Amino acid sequence: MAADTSSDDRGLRKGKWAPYGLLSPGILWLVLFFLVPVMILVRTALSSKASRFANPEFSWQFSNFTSAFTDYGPQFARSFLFAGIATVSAILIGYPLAYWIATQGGRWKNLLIGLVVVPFFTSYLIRTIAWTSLLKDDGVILNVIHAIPFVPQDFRLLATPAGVIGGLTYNFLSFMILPIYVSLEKIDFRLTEAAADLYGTPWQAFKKVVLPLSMPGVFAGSLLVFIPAAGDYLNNRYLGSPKTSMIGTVVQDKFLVQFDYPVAAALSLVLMAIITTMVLIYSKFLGTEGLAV
Amino acid sequence: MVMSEGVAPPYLSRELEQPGKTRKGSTSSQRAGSRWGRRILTAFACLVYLYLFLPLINIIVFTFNDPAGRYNISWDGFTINNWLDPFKDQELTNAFIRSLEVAVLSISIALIMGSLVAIALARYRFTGSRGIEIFLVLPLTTPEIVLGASLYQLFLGRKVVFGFSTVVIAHVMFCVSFVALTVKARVRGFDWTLEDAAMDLGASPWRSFRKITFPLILPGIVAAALLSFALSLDDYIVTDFTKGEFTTFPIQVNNAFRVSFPPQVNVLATIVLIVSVLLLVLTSVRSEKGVTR
Amino acid sequence: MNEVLLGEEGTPGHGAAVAGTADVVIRLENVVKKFGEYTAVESADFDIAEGEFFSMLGPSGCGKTTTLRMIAGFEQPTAGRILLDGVDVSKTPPHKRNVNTVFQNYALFPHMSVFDNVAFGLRNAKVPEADVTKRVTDLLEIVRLPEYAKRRPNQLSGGQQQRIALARALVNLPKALLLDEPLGALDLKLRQAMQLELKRIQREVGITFIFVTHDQEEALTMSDRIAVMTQGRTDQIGTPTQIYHQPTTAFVAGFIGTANLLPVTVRSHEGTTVTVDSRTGSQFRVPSGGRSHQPGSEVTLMIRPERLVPSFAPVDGVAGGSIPTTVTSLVFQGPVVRCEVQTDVGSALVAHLGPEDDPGRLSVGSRVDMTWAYEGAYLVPEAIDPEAAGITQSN
Amino acid sequence: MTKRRISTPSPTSQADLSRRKFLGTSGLALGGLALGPALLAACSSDSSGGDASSGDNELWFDNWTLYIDKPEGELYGKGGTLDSFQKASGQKIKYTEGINDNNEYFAKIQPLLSQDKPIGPDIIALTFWMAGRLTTLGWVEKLPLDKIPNSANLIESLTKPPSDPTGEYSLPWQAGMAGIAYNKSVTGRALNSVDDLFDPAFKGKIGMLLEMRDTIGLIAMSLGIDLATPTFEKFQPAFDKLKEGVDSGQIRQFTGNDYVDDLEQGSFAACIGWSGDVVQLSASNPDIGFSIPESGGTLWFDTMQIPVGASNVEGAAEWMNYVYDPVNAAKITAEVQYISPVQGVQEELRKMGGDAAALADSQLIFPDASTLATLQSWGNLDEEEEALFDAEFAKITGA
Repeated sequence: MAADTSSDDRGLRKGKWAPYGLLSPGILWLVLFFLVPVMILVRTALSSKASRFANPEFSWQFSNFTSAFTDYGPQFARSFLFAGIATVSAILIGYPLAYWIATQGGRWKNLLIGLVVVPFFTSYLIRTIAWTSLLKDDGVILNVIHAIPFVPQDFRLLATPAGVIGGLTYNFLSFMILPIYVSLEKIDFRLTEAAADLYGTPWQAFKKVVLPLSMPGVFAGSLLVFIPAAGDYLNNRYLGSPKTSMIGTVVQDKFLVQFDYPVAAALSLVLMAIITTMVLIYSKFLGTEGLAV
Repeated sequence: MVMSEGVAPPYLSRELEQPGKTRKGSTSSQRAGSRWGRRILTAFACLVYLYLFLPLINIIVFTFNDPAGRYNISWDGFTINNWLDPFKDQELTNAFIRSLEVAVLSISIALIMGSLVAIALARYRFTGSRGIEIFLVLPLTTPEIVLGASLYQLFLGRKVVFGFSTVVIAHVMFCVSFVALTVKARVRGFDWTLEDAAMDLGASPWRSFRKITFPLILPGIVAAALLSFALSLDDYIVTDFTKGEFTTFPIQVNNAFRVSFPPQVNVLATIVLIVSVLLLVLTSVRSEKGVTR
Repeated sequence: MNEVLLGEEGTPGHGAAVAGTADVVIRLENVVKKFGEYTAVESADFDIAEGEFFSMLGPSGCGKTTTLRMIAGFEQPTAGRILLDGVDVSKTPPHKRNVNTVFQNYALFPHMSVFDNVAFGLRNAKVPEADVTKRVTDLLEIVRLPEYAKRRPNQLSGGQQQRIALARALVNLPKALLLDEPLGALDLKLRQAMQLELKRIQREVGITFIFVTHDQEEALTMSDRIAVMTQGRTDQIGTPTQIYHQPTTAFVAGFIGTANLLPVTVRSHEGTTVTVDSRTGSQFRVPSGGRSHQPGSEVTLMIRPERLVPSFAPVDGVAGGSIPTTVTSLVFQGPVVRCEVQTDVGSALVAHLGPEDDPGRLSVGSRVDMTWAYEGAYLVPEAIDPEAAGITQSN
Repeated sequence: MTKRRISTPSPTSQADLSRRKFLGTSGLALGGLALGPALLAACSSDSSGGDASSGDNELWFDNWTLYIDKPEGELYGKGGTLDSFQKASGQKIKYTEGINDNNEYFAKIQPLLSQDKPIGPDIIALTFWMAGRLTTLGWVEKLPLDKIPNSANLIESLTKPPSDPTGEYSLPWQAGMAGIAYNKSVTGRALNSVDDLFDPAFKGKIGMLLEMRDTIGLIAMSLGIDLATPTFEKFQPAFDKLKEGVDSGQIRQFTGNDYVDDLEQGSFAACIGWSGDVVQLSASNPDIGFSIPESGGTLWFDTMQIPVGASNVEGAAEWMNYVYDPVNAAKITAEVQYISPVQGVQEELRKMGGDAAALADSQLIFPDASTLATLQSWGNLDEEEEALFDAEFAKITGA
């Protein structure tokens, strides 16, 4: 069989050295500037510092990890909670839009999905600052909300968890819409017609056919939203308050203000470990393909 | 996040896989279920677009603001002066140019290295390819703060001065994975026998790459380039850790926000926005033409 | 079935064939291809003549595609030589060989129009654009798709794409055209139409076709000569008639059509007649097929199903032999009734009975002697495992 | 003007040079593999390239933004202090605005100074407590006081502060006060006590500064804690009170200078703020008020220091001497509107007339004896204690 494989599989080559040659620049770069740094981070996380401004000494200091959990449990919890809520919100907002584009977009599909990407081309930071302007206590949106009866006068969005989650949802929404759209695009919608015969209502057909088939997109989108959201600290800086701070804020502060490198490294690694575990579970079941949007 | 033509990476591959089958799409109106269901869905989609564009509208509106204080956040009166002198804020303009330089250089490097990795993965079967694929995903799924922090630790205390070079290294690092996976997704369905066919018809390997392979994987590379350009231009967190005294546009905006937020920030952001929307419209019109049969 | 007979008898090996009557275009000299430990092609050794329609037939994995790819230049032989017009091209890259390929999936360039696809090879060869236009237009005429020049390949049907692929290869006037299962992707009706179309085009352009297929019927329909391959070996090369009626191995006998194979021992060989002993102790007289058979050697008796008739029906010509059997199944298939019987030693045989054979007199379980004419039997000069005796058919 | 500022390397800053050089040498040589090391090589040569730029006897001063007089917005413009200094001394000066946060700046220079490498600038202007830290770590040069005779003009209390008891390692640049800033249209009244910030009526409308010494300092003073000899144990009540304010939702946000906007917008009813900002803000919005709380405000000052390895100590001394001349100092004060460390500036401002003369009567620029009596400066925190303070403060602010 092997003899004929060269013509099967769309001409896939059996390379001896060529693939490694093609890979080496990129992979080497990643090894040097991703893998090695992470190793150094591991080393730092297991180090202790004699004094505040001394260089970390490697000493199997596992206590950095325990203190990462004991001291910053709330921030971890908040990071994952906020990122989780943002992810679910993004699904609820993004799925219908992706579905609408995929089914009703017609010849404008490319343009419509492109528009989803447009906000992405304005600086993330500037968009977030724009939200502070939109959401401020005496701003347009709040005035409208306050006009609604029974809304307490001190109701506000800035410096609240809602503000932070809203910012996270907004900033990473495109990452949700695109993979869902990609997976919906792959679906042959004649299936739903067939399914409509079998299940009767369109809703049933959607639930039994389209939704399951688009789940890979939803999963990929969830990772793409959840991961950056969990590590974010800018949304909290602009839209949050001390009570909404997330783990990213702590890591940034520990590194760049407090110089507590070992604990900061431990915190980063815990965050990375949790997320990597999620990704590996994901890729075990669904492969790495969906993550390349 | 793939722009314009064939947002879905599998698009290309599907067209290649199923010659002769025309793209489905004509009966789209029948798919979304009942007429009311469709109307509600369309209304919801419009709301989502509004949500996506609200901050952008805010940004654009505030390019015409004449702020009383140092912060261009409340409406104080109409002026077009900001547009007459978009580069008034010298530091901001310099930071903007530096951001462009970083982005252009990083994605040039990342595009080459990433595309080679993608071609190696899509074209050859070799031992370790599965491992390489997972390795490629890791930088994308590692929270930015961890990437930044680990690079910070790598460079810290070595013969390296934080600045342009370190920022480029960091940007290349996260773009390489991104390019590799995006291009790979587009190249995955590529029929490598096309190259055989070209050579069989007398084209040298280089000519067959130039005439056949390259034009066919170009949309994937362009999509990857546009998106990694956006990623690089927009990056705050990783840059924050690797910048030293160097400032990029987002960093400058963030720093500026502590003391002032000049309208020129909005003007520059709007310029980027306009350029990207134009690009989007152009490419989608072009692909629309290409797609018509 | 094809009428062109190029040799008296097909035997594997050199000169099987073309035997100097026509110019040799491609010569394979003991070509071997190994992928690591795996031997894809054991030894390919044959000539292909100018203007010939030559098929390589065999099950998947038999090495036929690898052989084709070596001729095209996509693979290099591990040992042996490939000569194109007498020049060793074993190490020449594909773009420098004057042979062209029609790929299994056509491999049309999706981003180019039909015209540009067909013109691709000419432009590579830096043919002046005016000539390009003329030759491409001519070729599109030949494949009967002149009005499709401006379309993109994915706007064409499978059969149309196939013809464009053909045109794209032929326009370069190659020394030989290599076709790698080109009809595999088409449905049955279209495939049959395309078979005739291919033959027509080949006659029209007069270029050597080397055709790879696993479909014996396709090979028989179109080829001047066929090389039957299995497990990297070339079992037999010959005209369709030779391959069908005078297979040199049990594999060929079974792969081409359906055959009843019985292990026999040569008793004596006199003149053109060989007397053999069957396992059941009966003796049969069989034509020697031009070979000499040593008494005592183990060989295989082959009888095609259409040659087996029940003893109550008239036998054409001299009787060759008869075996007592029990009917195990009768299936009406239109022109013939497929009748399966079992010999007393348990070998299953099949007979295709026409109306003249009066199949109505048979029923499942009835005893009948199956007989055949003297010239209806053939000796395959190869022993088979008694276990494998009986019906063999490729698909 | 403002105190905490933007980092804005000028086109000729170190990072910039290295970028040009990098672009020049490796161009767009996108050889892939060769590039990583090439980039790194470019980086490492940065360190030597950096000081080479100030090697031609140029004086490099790295300061906060908007912290010097800039005629017509041009940093080196005619009549500005930088311009007149260059003319008077013949010493070329390079002025950058690279400091926007003490801690961040420290994070930036720490890797180099800890390895005895020059950081580039000859003068840096960090806040007194950070200056004290650099002094303790031995990362700054002794000042050639004999070449700065004008230092005799300095207000005595600022010459030998607890952060630099011998006065040999730092000299003051500008000083200011932290107190309570409020928006009368929201509060409805003038505030003059720290306890007002904890008034439940303003729940969710109170801002605090990310600058730990100002925020904790004000609260500590309101609790009767003395700032001169700080220990973590002593300050625990202040942290507790702040934490309570955060937990109850009383305190909305910790900010840098951007409190200015929140205050004006009414997002903050009141907050801890800096004198200079509020002077400006109240000029355009009469609702904005500033008060030094009854329990006292903090007095802070930024200093000039010469980092170890600086290549132009002579020029640095010359510059310091120049700006400690009351005539020159007054020009800077007229622009930045903070408290000048130089005696005689008040008189010089009066001589200048116009707007500048009006500043001479501002209590926020020239606080009288009774105001000064209520101000306190932080004593030195040793390394361990400071780490405790920072960590606790970070926890409360959510980091």
